[in-house]
Amino acid sequence: MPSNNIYNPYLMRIEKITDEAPGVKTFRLKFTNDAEREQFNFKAGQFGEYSVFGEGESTFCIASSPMRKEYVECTFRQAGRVTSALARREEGDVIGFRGPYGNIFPLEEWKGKNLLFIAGGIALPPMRCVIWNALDLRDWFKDITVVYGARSVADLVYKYELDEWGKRSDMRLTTTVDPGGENPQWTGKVGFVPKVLEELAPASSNTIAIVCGPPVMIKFTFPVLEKLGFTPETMYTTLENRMKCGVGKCGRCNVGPVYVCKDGPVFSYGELKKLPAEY
Amino acid sequence: MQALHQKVKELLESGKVQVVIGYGEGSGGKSRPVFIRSAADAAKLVWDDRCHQNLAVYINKPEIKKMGKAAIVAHPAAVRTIVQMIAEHQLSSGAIIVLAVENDTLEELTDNSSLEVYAQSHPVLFPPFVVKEIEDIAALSAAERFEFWQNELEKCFKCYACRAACPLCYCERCIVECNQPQWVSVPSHAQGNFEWHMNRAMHLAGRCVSCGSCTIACPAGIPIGLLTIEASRIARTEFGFEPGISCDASSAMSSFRNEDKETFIQ
Amino acid sequence: MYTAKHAMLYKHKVHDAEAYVFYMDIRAGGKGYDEFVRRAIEEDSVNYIRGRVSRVYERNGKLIVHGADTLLGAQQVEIEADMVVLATAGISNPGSEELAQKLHISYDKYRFFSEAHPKLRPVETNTGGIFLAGACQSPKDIPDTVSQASAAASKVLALFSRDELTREPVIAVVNRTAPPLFSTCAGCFMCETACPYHAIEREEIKTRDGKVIRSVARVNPGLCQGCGTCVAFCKSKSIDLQGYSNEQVYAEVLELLS
Amino acid sequence: MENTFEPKIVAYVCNWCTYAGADLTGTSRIKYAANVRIVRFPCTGRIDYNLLLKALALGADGIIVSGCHPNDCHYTSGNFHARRRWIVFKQMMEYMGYDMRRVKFSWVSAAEGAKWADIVNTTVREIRELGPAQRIQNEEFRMMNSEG
Amino acid sequence: MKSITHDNLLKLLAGLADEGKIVYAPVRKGQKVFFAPVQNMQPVVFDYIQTTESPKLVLFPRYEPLISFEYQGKEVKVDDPSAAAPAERVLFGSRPCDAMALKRLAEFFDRDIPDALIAGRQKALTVISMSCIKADADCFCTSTGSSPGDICGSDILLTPVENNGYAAEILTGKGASIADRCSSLFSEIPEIRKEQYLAKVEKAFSHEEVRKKLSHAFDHDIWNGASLRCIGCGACAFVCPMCSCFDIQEEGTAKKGSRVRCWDSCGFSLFTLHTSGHNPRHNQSERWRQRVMHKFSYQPEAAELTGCVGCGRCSRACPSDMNLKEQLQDIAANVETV
Repeated sequence: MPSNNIYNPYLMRIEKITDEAPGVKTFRLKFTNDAEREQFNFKAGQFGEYSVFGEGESTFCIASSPMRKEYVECTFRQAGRVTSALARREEGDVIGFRGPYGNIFPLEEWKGKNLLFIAGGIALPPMRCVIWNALDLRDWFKDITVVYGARSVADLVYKYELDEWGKRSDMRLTTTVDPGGENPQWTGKVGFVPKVLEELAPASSNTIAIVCGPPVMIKFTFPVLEKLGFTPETMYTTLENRMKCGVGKCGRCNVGPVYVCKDGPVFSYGELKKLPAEY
Repeated sequence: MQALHQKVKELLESGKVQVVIGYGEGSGGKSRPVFIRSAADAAKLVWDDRCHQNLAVYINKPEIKKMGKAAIVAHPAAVRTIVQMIAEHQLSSGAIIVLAVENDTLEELTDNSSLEVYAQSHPVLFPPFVVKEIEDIAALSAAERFEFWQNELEKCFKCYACRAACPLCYCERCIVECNQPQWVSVPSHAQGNFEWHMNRAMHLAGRCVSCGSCTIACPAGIPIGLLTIEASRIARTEFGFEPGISCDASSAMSSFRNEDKETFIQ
Repeated sequence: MYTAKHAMLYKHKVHDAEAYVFYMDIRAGGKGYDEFVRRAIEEDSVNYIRGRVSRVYERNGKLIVHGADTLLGAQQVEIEADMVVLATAGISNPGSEELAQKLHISYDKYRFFSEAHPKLRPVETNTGGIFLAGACQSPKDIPDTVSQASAAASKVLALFSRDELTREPVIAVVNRTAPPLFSTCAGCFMCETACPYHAIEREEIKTRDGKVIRSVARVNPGLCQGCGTCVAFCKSKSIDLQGYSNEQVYAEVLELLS
Repeated sequence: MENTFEPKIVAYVCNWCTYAGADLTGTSRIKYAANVRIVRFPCTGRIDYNLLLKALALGADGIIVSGCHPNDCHYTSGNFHARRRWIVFKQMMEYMGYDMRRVKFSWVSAAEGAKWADIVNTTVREIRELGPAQRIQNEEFRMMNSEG
Repeated sequence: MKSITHDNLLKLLAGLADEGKIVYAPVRKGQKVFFAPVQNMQPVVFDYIQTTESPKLVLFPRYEPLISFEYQGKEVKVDDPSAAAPAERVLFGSRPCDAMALKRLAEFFDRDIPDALIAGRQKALTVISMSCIKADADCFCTSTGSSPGDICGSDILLTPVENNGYAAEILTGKGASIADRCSSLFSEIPEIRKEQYLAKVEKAFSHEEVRKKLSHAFDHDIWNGASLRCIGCGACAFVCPMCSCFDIQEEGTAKKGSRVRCWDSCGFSLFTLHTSGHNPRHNQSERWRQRVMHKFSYQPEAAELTGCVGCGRCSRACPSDMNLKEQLQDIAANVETV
């Protein structure tokens, strides 16, 4: 942080705004202070507190790869006061950023394994960071598979990257939309993510599954994965509890003995099972 | 009290109600709300002059609604609250059996008209110290009143016990939780506290039945009840409106009369 | 006008009788109306006397009307009449006030219903879907009533002939939030009584199997005229007025004072 | 000593009567004090008392709230509802010791351009005499946070 | 051992205030006793069992700016209030349980990612506590690791003894520096057994036992019963000397303002509400359980930090008589050990 005050944010300039889907935007942020940028580091899975001065702070993950150090990207859906205020910002505006916070996806531990990413809707951004990170470290891993679903074709985020990923030979991408959300040009699958996953039936041996999505999707996806032979320790997700401070103080994200912001947000299903179901 | 125990026993045994909201023996000589679910526990109910809390606050608590039909031990102010809740569509008529208690009398009220009759014939009486407080404040000059309330409200740390204790503060999302825009400043500084208490008073104008639960609930000992009592007094003297005596939907603030006094308007 | 008609009819029935009309001003606006009055005076010999009646009393079984003829230099006039008819003003129906309140339409101090605009919207009320025709709006004769009724009917038909209703965009909206709350509306329905247009309806929020979760307010966009009374009234700030939303107005005040 | 205090006054007015009236003041070339910042609402019924509180908190020295005369409301009864709200609000503010001479309520119709000018001028004059508003100062809060 | 007379104690405090230190002392406001900064010692009261509001506000105020900002065109200028050295404060009249709470509170804010604002204030704070010679039925300090004469967290601990005087234990360097500077106000007395003067607080339960039992009591019925009468106000959390939950809010105009930390409570229904409408702790029983579990199970598990010192304020403040001590006794008695 710019000072030892943990609530004092970095000032970041919005370099680029991309409209992803209705109400969903991606900001590319650049540090206004070069020295801060130089020493800034983060790892896949971590998040930040983004703030509009005068409106408040909001929590989202860092969506860009930690290997691309020149900027930080975040993707958010306009919903509450802060995200609405963020959505009104223009390129060149300055916003606040605190972070990186939280734990990380243990990519080092996953060396030599297959990776299976399953994401739903606006939950692709937290996944995008680790997908790009894995692609940047491509030789660490064997097969990389991404299953991504959204309510409708319009709701798919990172459409340009989905095209790029779809064309890559070193990974497999399956996209799906909920029944009724397809359009005539749609070439992907139609159906809810757990069902599509069941049809795909990816092999579970030596594979890590990373699931991210709305609670209802997660609820139905873990059993499917278990049926496919995944063990709780090989399934990961990130929790998205309500947060304010991001540093394990304010108490909002407290679930059992952990603070999601500080001890999470990345948990294996095995770890989650030990926690009270208050997330 | 015996009559109360007997009545509650009957109600639970006959299956007419599944839960009775009443007062029981609390810690340190206090009374506390209890929820009696079996006839055998009826004797746990108490009724004496320690029983001030307005139990109507529990009627719509989801956990208690889940238990089934309820009866409630209600002092006159609570009866008025229940009438007002019916008028404000927070309670459908006949949804609850009201065991109206005052001194040694017990009446079972089940329909709107009996509730109205009871409410109209049982005024809410202020304890002498409240009457004195009201008089004392009325005697102050504007500057002294400003000083008085600034001093009182400075104690407020915005725990919102006043809101939680009030059965007529039933909004699922209170105005203080509304942040687009932030009508009430969140920090408990002078401005934030002033805004909060002003809003509470305005919202309860012509609705507050003066049960005093908010004052009792306030951990800081602020006589906050005076604000809503005053707001209701204004509604009474200006609009002739008395809350809690009619189950029909009408309210002081959502109605008007052509002849409302407007001497202050140029 | 109706006095001229009464006098004329009387003269037609009782040919040898005399009819006197005391008047100050003759209100006979409209096509052929003045001619009608002239006909009563000139062809049917109704005696029009410009002046006020000072006294009516009985004498020998006759009613003596004592008045003045101001056109003849305030000459005293005394008429022995068999019958005296008082031509009073047309007033509104005694129940009109109650009806107006029930319909939430505006009315004037004489309890005649007010049109939305005297020139541009003469048959509509301020409340959407309620139209005026005839003497409820003001004393009227038959041609005026018929033409106003026709106008009102055509307004109604115009309304029905379209599949969609065009409204001003400034209307109130009750918020809808994510489940399980669905709306922050507490369902007190105080806005219902406050709304001058009856635009607040009750909407039941149901689960998929039809169980009612809660009842909340809904603004009928066809009826709402956008006054915003409900907005200021709503305790939980669950209603907002599009175009004058809480956030917009607050931002305006913030900007003005910063 | 010369009085150099220029009060900031916010006027909340309804669109149909007072706003039109204020317009008329202008087209009739009647001059009035420039201290007023007008915020237009569809109807006085829309004016939330919280906006009055916020204006005072944000630094207004005075407030004018104005709309159609009774029975003249474009929306039938918005001003009647507003009037009830003002009655309670005014008395509550006075109960809490606030100097309500700073908050003026008035009815100004679309034809009363001169009345509008008069109300603005009187208000400005009176508030100039009263001086800057007694703001509920958070700094004056004598507890913990008084030290900054 | 040192001792100080009542008059000299007042002189000591007045002297500290004159030095420019901000002296917090218990004063009566209406029927209740609050900690407030005092200039002269005349309003300071001594005859209370426990203040209404806890002294946590000297470390963790009701609200405080975290940063302040001002827009300058497209740029934003941010000011950091932690850059200024915090004022020197003296807290007088805290009970031993309060002193322990302040110490634990500071530890909580200091762990993992230290909170400089709180740490700064902690550094500049001297705590002069007063042992309890009276206790009431709501006190249960002895069950949570404190006691009426516990020295933990205090810099100086005073114990009222005979003749309107106080035995003074100088416990830390900060305490010693005051005692040394004002040595004329103190006198030397032989060691005394202070226990004889202290209030007796029966041990109601063992927090270790409660902790063990709570570790598997998440789904226990006990929560549903106890929380029925909880109305979900924040009184308990706001008077608690150890409740540390807070909210971050924005204050100010469109162009300039500050980001403010304010107290919050896990008992509020909107505390954990997600924007999506999902609320992990939807019912009041879940929120009451969270409060108890957090203090007696989660925090002790995670950081060896019991979140309660047994001051009993929550039980006194509760409008519907939720009695924490009773609840814990209930847990100790009725939750089975696995």
